[in-house]
Amino acid sequence: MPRTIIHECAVERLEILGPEGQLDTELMPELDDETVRALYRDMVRMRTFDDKAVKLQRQGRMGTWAQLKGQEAIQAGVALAMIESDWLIPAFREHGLMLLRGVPGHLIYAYWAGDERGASFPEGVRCLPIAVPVGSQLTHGAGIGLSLKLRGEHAAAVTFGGDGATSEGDFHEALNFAGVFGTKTVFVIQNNQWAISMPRKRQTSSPTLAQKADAYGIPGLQVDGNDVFAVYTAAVEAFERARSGGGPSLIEAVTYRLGDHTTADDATRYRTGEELEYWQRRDPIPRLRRHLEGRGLWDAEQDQALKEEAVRWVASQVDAFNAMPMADPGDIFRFMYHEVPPALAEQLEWLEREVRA
Amino acid sequence: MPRTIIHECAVERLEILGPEGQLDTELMPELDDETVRALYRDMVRMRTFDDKAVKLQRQGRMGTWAQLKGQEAIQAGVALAMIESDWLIPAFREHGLMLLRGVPGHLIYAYWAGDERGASFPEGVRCLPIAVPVGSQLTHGAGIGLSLKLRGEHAAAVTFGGDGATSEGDFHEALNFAGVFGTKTVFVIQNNQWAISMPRKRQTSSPTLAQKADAYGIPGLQVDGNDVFAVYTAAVEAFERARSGGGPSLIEAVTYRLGDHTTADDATRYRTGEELEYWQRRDPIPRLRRHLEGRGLWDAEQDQALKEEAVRWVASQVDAFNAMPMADPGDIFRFMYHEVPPALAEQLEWLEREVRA
Amino acid sequence: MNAGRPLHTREPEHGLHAVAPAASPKLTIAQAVCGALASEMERDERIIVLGEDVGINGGVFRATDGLLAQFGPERVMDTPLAEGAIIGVSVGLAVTGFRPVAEIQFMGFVYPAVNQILAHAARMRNRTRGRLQVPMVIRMPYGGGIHAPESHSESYEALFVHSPGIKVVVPSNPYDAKGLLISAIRDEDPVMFLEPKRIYRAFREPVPDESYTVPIGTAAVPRTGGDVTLIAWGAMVRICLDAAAALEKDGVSVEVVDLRTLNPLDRDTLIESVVKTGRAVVVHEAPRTAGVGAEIVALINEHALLQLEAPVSRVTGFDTVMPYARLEEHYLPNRDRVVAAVRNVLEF
Amino acid sequence: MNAGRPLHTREPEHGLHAVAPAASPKLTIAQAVCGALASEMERDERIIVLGEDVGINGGVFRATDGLLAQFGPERVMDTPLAEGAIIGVSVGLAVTGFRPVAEIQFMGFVYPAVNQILAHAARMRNRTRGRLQVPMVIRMPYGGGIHAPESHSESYEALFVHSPGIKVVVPSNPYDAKGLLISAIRDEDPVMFLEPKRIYRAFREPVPDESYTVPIGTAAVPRTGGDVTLIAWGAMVRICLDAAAALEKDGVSVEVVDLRTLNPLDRDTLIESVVKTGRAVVVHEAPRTAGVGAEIVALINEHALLQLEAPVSRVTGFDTVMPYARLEEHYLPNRDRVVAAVRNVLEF
Ligand SMILES: Cc1ncc(C[n+]2csc(CCOP(=O)(O)OP(=O)(O)O)c2C)c(N)n1
Ligand SMILES: Cc1ncc(C[n+]2csc(CCOP(=O)(O)OP(=O)(O)O)c2C)c(N)n1
Ligand SMILES: [Mg+2]
Ligand SMILES: [Mg+2]
Repeated sequence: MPRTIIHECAVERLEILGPEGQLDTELMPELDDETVRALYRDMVRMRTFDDKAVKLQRQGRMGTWAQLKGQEAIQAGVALAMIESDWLIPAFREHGLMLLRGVPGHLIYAYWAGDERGASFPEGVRCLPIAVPVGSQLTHGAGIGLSLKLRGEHAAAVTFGGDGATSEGDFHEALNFAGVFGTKTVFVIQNNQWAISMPRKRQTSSPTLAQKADAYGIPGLQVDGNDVFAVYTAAVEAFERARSGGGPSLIEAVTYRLGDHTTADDATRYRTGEELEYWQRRDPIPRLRRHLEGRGLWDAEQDQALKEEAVRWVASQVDAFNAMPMADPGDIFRFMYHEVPPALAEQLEWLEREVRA
Repeated sequence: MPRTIIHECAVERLEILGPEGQLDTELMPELDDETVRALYRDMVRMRTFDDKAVKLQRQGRMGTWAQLKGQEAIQAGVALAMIESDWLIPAFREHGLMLLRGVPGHLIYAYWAGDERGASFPEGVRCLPIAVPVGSQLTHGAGIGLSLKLRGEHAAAVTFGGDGATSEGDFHEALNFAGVFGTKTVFVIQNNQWAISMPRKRQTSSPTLAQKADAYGIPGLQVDGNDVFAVYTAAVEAFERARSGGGPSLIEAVTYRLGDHTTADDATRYRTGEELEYWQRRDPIPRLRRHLEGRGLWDAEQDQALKEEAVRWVASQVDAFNAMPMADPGDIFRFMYHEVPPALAEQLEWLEREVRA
Repeated sequence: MNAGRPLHTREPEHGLHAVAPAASPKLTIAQAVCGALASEMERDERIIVLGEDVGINGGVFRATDGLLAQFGPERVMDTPLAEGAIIGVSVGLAVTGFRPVAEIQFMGFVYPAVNQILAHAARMRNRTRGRLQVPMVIRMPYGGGIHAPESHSESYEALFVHSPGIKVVVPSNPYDAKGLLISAIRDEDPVMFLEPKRIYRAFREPVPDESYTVPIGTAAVPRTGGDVTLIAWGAMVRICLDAAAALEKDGVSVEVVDLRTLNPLDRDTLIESVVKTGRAVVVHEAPRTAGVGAEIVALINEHALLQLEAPVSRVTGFDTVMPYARLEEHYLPNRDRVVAAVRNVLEF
Repeated sequence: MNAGRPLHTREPEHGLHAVAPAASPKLTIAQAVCGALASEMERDERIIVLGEDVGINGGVFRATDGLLAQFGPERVMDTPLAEGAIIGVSVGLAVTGFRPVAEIQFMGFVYPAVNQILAHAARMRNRTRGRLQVPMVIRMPYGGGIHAPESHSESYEALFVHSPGIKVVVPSNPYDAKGLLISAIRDEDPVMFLEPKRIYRAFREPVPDESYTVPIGTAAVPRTGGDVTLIAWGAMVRICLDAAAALEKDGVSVEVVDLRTLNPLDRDTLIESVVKTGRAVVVHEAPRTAGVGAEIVALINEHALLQLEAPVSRVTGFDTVMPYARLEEHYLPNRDRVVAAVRNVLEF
């Protein structure tokens, strides 16, 4: 009857491909060569797409851009673990994953250029628009996971948040709800060490973010987020658990935001060059390339060709973005409700009269 | 580099005085006989005060009452661990603790009878009014704990919530904030098994509530909340940690709401008589009396005298409550701002004219 | 302006009595709400009821009584105590084809859900340019008058009326409660459905067993008259009808407009009545400043200024916190205040 | 009605220029805010600045730049990303004697804090019948016009103006920004201080180095005129002044009332002006329905109906979600719309 231990938890970290190219062959998932090359290609495309967006912004073609640079391995690894029926509920830095899930690149550009049509995805793309209010999307992930469970669909909902998002009440409510209802949800935290100027260690006192899962009685795992094999392995585990009715889980993917918070930010105000260099050496893209090269699956020529192809592909997205006609100002009104109510129709008329004049 | 354990946690449960009167003498805190008798007296007074409130409600003298019955050991134990400079930030079922911290009983009755003056506590009573929006008080506890830290006061803030309150985002934000700033806060969850009709096990999937502390990197402990010695011991530990700058902690006190949720509720709609009986056998008051009797510190005659004294004391609170003159309707306006702004003064005038007429 | 007087507007024989078959069972608003939920759930299995204590307990006002037994735990879900999650999860359900009917236990506890309601539920259709929609109902008891504890008597409708993308519906009687709730459930947009708790069980009216709808966006005129228009919603409609009856004795002919929907507002019915009477009093429980009453005054100013014989008068809650039980009667608009306001308007 | 024209009302020589000594440094609104914080923090060590990115980063608009270096991490606190906690913790600090100045990074992110602001900060004094008070300031950038991303351009002032217990202050120029913020900090009640981000750095004006206050609850009249009154706050004041200048060329004499405080409203200044001109146009960015503009119309209806020559006109945002950058210009009131509204009012 004294002090007795009534609960214990242990949080694991998963690493497969180390920063210097070391590989844990036992944990290495079974992936054929083409798939590994495809992962690399996906990551290079993301980087190229991201870099181009920053340039567009500097040219005044885009309002603001939230750079994903450095976080490609998480997005490529999760995408590979997903099946068609899965849902994606992004935060606002998952452009890479959105692309892989079928969101056209020019729409992503359009959204960030300040055009609502950028969040009108093609039919069949199971992806919510990005969520700007930090953390607010996580309960949608719980809700869609519940929806899939109620329908008995073999599918899961994956929802993303940053290290900063873990501080919002929504994070808590979402994971708790998911735990109680055993929803088919995978929560992925892209812990990129910073929430604008707030370092991870001042965001919360817990040594890991993964351990927060235990508060909801669900599994939590930390992975090296710059190790695409570790991310993929963790994601497969979590997705299969969810799809098969085993309930939700939390993945903390440890990574680093190599760019500024957004194009409106200047990260040199709050973080050191040394820290940045430390993480640049851990960049997921060269890491995977070294691995491919080591296995004889890749060479400089292929790399050059891939990069050129990526540039061409991004250029096609930019073209499509540039080719979008200006939105009709009347669109401000047309999608507020299923049918435009009379008073709103009157306001639309005012605007149309003004636009005509 | 494989799957490595990077974090472990273990949650303890503390019990000292068992339901059948068994005592863990090693863990038993050093308390002189008079103090143990005082604990018992406090608990009996609380019960009497609570029972009377239910009667007043049935007589139409009070709007609604949230019964504390069954949760007396937590409130007496925490009160004993507190010093004058500590702050109490209650939820809405801590009437007993509020009494012990100097809130006059007749004011508590007045509040629940629908009179705002009931939350205007005497000068020097370091207690916030109760918080009706579930969980919302917890960030105030973090804030006052921060305040005490910034001033270097040798004091702590204790804030309460129910098992239901742990589901609100506020719980999360408060504990996280407290963890990051190392505030002088003690969080006590009175886990009374129910949030109105929602059983504890459907409120969250974690096997304990205490383990939620680990999500914030702060200590969490479960105690038998019907064991006043365990509560006291845990509280002393947490308060001393907080006052000495060691940071916040979470105590889950496992208890049972022996009454209805409030006088507006009918618990037989959602819970069984067996469950109630199980917990009635664990009632903290007879448990402590058996202990006192076992130690020869108490007998039937003393018990009778105490109960009579408690009834008299409660009657005095009722008298004081009854003696309160009706509040001036103008009070609706007078405390909205430091100074009544002109438009509000005009509205006050309208009301005064009407009341006079 | 939009179409003329709506078809459905009931012209009741006496006061509030609905055009329900006389043989219909007489129900309270709470029962009518419950009946609407049951009949719609039977009809459409995409409907899910969720919230705190809505299942085994049947809701703290019993407005979901029996639904769990009838439809089971996959369609009637007792949730953890987290309003933000209740709405956020409902958004997730709704965008994937369910039709959630979420309950917030009291309007005083809607604040934690405001982010999900206004930043998400109300915006999803617009954000996706129509690709996704959020057909959901958010039910909640609101308003004062039952001597409830602190935070249990608030009227926050203005917050939602001001925020684009969410409809706001407030029934004033059992017949409308059922018909409006069914409309709300069938609506493709999020609808906030406010249940005036003061009259939850205050009276009964015949309510047909079968399904029927009362359209959203159309006011009712439960009493016609020529001297002055009283404009109200929810529990205040009965106060206005009482006042009208009292005034009639003095020969004042009062028209009462029951708005029933606060967004979108039925401007036509409103303006038509004021144009006819030339005088108006708006009555609501919420605080005066920037309440929905102000919008009504602004609309009348814009569309009927020249017909006004006197300033439109507002009888409202004060610009104070809603008082607790003992003083709430001093705060809430009552018959005498409405009568006095009418007299002032007539004597202007 | 309350006292007459307030003493402090500045009658500027030209347009917006403040009565600051000519030698005063010329500052932007963002710099004036920062200066007010620094000078008050120096004066009163109970003041604590807290929020997301307010410390090392100096705020995303640099409105708290340098404060961390000057006052240290116990007075300038970078907080976790949790708006509810920022305000809830501030309530705890304030009731125990501190004077927190909390920042919400953008008004679009205030919703998660609404429960703490309205259910607690705004009510603590009333709930305790004056025993406890919450002297705190909640600063936040608001409004559109800088081509910001989604959710970064909202104007939610009506929610707070309608909710009793919290003052709402909106400066329109650097001089007022400093003086009003100092008043807000010294106020014994919670004050929401809205910073129009569109003009954060749009222009500079002389702002005295030393401390001074501009009283809360008093409007300014930056331009006097006889034909029509324009009523606005924040960034819309400059739009109105531009419109007034344009109209002057056509011989229309326009008075501009800069409300500066939305709760409590300076009804006297407002009504006095409308009584004089007989015509009024209210201008705001927020959606039209049940916006603060409706309250202004209602007040004019109540206090100056007989002096009105035309309905009061509202030039506002539409009843839609705030559009993103590319369409926001179609949404926001601009000079031409104000001019057109004035012409309509004049021709009524
Ligand atoms: C509710 C809310 N508060 C504040 C912001 C402003 N903001 C945008 S992103 C951000 C930091 C997010 O950090 P994190 O969650 O770690 O994601 P990251 O940016 O690192 O991907 C902040 C404070 C917001 N968008 N929403
Ligand atoms: C934000 C909010 N939501 C809902 C309610 C209604 N309500 C009052 S108490 C309660 C249950 C609280 O359960 P718990 O936290 O376990 O405390 P207990 O009543 O058991 O002491 C609910 C749902 C409320 N007061 N506040
Ligand atoms: Mg981050
Ligand atoms: Mg409980």
